Amino acid sequence: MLDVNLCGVKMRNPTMLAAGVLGITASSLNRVYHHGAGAVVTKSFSLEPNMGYKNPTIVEAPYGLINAMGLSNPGVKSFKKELYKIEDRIPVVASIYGSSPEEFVKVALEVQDIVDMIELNVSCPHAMEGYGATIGQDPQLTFKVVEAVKKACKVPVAAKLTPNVTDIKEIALKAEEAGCDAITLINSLGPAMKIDLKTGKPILSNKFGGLSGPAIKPIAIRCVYEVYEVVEVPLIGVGGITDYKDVVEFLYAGASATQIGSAIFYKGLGVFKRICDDLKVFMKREGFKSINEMVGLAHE
Amino acid sequence: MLDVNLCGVKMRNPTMLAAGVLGITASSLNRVYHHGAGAVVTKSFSLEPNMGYKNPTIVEAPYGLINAMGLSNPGVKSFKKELYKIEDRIPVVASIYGSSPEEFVKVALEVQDIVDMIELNVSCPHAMEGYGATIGQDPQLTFKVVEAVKKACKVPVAAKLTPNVTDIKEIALKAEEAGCDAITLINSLGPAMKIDLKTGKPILSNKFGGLSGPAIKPIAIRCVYEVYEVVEVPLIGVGGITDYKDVVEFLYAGASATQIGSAIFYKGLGVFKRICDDLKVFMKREGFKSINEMVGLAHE
Amino acid sequence: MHVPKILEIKRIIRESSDVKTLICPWDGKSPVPGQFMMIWDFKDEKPMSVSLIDKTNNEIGISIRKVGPFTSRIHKLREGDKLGLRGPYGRGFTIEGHRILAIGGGVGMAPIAALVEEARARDFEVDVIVAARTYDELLFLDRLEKTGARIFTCTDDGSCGFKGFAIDRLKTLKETYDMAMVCGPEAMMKGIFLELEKRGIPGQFSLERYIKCAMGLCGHCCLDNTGWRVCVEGPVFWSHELKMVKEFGEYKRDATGAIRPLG
Amino acid sequence: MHVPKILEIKRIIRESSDVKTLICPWDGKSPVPGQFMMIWDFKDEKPMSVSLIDKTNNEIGISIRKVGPFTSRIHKLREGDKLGLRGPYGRGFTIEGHRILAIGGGVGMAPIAALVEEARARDFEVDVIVAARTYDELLFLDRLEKTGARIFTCTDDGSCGFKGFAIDRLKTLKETYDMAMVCGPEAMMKGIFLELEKRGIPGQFSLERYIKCAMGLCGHCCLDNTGWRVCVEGPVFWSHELKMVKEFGEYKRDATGAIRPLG
Repeated sequence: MLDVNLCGVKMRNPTMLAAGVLGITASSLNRVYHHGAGAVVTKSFSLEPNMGYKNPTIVEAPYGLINAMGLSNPGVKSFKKELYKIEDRIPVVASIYGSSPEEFVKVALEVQDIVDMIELNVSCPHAMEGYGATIGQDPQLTFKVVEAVKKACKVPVAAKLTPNVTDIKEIALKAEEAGCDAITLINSLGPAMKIDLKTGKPILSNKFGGLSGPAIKPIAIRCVYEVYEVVEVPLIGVGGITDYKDVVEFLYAGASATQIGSAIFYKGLGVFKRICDDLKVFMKREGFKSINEMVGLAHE
Repeated sequence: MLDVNLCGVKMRNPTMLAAGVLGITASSLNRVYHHGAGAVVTKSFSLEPNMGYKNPTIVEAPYGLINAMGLSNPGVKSFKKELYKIEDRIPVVASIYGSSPEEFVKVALEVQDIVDMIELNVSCPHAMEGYGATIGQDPQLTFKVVEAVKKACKVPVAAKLTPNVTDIKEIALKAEEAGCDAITLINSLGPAMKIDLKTGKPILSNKFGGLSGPAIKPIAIRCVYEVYEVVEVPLIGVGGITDYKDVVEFLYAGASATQIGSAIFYKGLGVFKRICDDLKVFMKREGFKSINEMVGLAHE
Repeated sequence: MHVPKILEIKRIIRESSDVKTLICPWDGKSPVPGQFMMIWDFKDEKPMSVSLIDKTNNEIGISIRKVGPFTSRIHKLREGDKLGLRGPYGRGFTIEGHRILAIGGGVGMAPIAALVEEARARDFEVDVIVAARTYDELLFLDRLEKTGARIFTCTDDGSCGFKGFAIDRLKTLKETYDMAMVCGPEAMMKGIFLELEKRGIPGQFSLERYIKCAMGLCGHCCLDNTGWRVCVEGPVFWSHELKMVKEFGEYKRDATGAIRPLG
Repeated sequence: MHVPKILEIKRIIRESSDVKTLICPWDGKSPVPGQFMMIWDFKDEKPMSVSLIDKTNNEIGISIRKVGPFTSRIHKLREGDKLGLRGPYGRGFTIEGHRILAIGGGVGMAPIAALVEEARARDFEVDVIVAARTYDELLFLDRLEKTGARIFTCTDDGSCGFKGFAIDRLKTLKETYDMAMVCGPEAMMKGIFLELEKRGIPGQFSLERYIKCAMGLCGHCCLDNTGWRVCVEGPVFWSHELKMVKEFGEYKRDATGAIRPLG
């Protein structure tokens, strides 16, 4: 009843672990799957190792979290070893990043045989200049990255977009035109900032970070709704999901699957199973037989 | 101790009533002043009367409100009568909107003699096509509107900007280049959306609305901080303020004054006086003698 | 959370040729008589006062007169159809004093019916003037009779009870009251306000204004000259407050915020 | 809210040539021995375990050994200087069993000191092995003596008490214990873990890993093969859990997430 087929990737339910959360080791990804996630997305990794930013890298905000981890990862060579240790039955999405189409392609080629899908992080709002949102805020750069990876790879490719643009539809259309198989909406919002009152200092070492959690859900829902009206490819909804109602809202807005991150902080790892259990009850009560029936219902 | 001189407009404290809230009648504006606001901003008005959108025009979100009032106002001719009824001693900022530089100028000329400042609404995220954020998301249009009003008017002019752009610094710089005397940051975030689960319908009649309230404060703080580093004109900070700590955070980020809207829902009209009382205690404790000393402290 | 709750209409009562009461389940905060709910029919959303508060069965009733496109759509709904409700909003009636006079004109009887039931349940002595244009339009007489309140009907055409307006009926009542509670057309309420002032009886009056947010923010329902918000400080105002409300009985504002004299 | 609280350092205690304890006021949630705090010096933020929990005076103490740039900066701070603290985080020690053996090596004595004080205050019978390289580096002996716990010091160079490692001292103790609680270098803990297993004594061990968020999200501190987060499921793990932690005593991960064998 809850199963989803996303670009040929079969998931037992529509709740995926979002990129950047508990995704740096195979053990952790296996564990999240065993807590109920339908699929897991790795932490974004790149060609070379990256230490990320100094702490503080996270601070809480009203109904949200502001983080600037800084894309820390051991580099693709090292990360491949982790990927091999993920259990076979788990649908794995590799989140990758780089500063040029070539870099993206190199990383993608390294791992495409051992993952089910690739998600392009062209949207991290606290990335170094030239990475993350710097790409995804530019339709042409987005196009080039997606096109290059699509040409080079045989696995499905999702583009994860940033909401921090004047018109997300424009970027989504470019990503689709470049051939992406799915679009993930949205990366964290902002950037956002928290200043300490006693010292007058921005708390995060990077000053700015991405806002996630329930605070951003109304923005994420709008992005999914808006993009659903202009593209054909399936959408993966993410941003502020903490319960089954949020998942339903994303499905209605037009998402074919969803991702969950910050809710692990708010609700614990049981959040995946809880959402799926509640979702089943909801679907029975409302007479839905499959997730698919619910996708895009908010559109006339 | 709390007094502020904003482009020559003298305010008894740095808490202004934000545009769009309790600003449609003189009685209401007078009342808000008597509840402690340092200055009041009117509801945005235009050349012709506007009914606004059908209800629902507001819905609550986690730690925020999503609204799409639709810029309802009785038109400048009728609104002038209200402006005359505002008590003399109250610093009044007229928020105005239009779809062209000429329209902005016409409205501004009608009222400039009876207000202390004009705030240009080029940022409403739920305005009709051609109005509000449609202007403020385009640096050139923003420039033209600000320039036209500045050339025509003798009162100080603030441009209120939308955070819903790829780079708010770019827009702020254009507004400054066009001669604005101050910049108000930020209008509501998004647009945002809430879908009802029982019916699958977007709740707001306009589907999309602007997100305000504590949820957006981390974004507003970042916008003020970022823009403070590139412009010279004073900034007015707005977005999610509900207590004195929020005001201090905005001042540290670089705002010379602040505006308060949604907090009237969360805390009641007493919020202005409460913030000012607490702010005074904070300033004494931390050794500040004037608001001005606190402005921009978060910058190295 | 101020989000409409989607509910199924449990029962519909036809009260008169143009007034229906919709009964909905309600497990939210229980309204006080005089408070209002925002009713969303998925096309528009309007404030409606609560005419029935059944705490035993967790039900509330909303009585709606067919006057325009919104209310016509509501009148077409059937039992089992869905509606969105949020609220309750505003300040309702404060039931105080030993002898209470309640006055309702037309569909203004809606909050008055809820009020009389609550006041009688709490054993207040209540007289009610039920006013309407004609006999068929007198509302809630059955429910009122059950409460044991003393009922004075009056109709413009004399088809039931006293012939004339509520104000005329009031003038013939020589009893003294500690408190009057009134809802009806504003012109009627203004007259009653003046008469009550003359007789030194404090009154509470339920006002109607154009309401968008109902959350005290948009400012559309603010009253001159006090700036009070009908959706927060009202909709029920006391006589001593109304003395400061210059627009009472004079004008209200339309959807744009422009002033419209009362018709 | 998980936001650093900015506090003034009330007192600084020099515990040894390279360890200082900073005492700060703390009116937040009281830590359990074994839990840690995130310490922000306005340049960087690191996890540090709590060495003193004074619920009477609302104070906590953090003991820090000078080992790198961050801890060197901390060592330069003076009383009255500010620090940012958030926490407490993680799962601490569970004080259970009749006779408890506590073992601390080097600055690993920090949580052990807090633990012994709490266990003795609750009248548990406690033996402590205090281990260090040399006499000067034996920590918290005064505090421990005040608790009435039985103290076994041991130093690598024999300058105080038993000459040798904590594991050697443990082997000479023939007493039986219901529970052991251990904190120190991981190689030391691994040896003690094996010895305790042999003797059938359940143990609790405080692990240290690279921690960024401390809120269970970033995943940097996850252990192989269980995926447990040191910041949430740890830092204290029980013997039966550690049997499943393949990396215990073998390797940890650096700031990039890459595997580094234990030195």
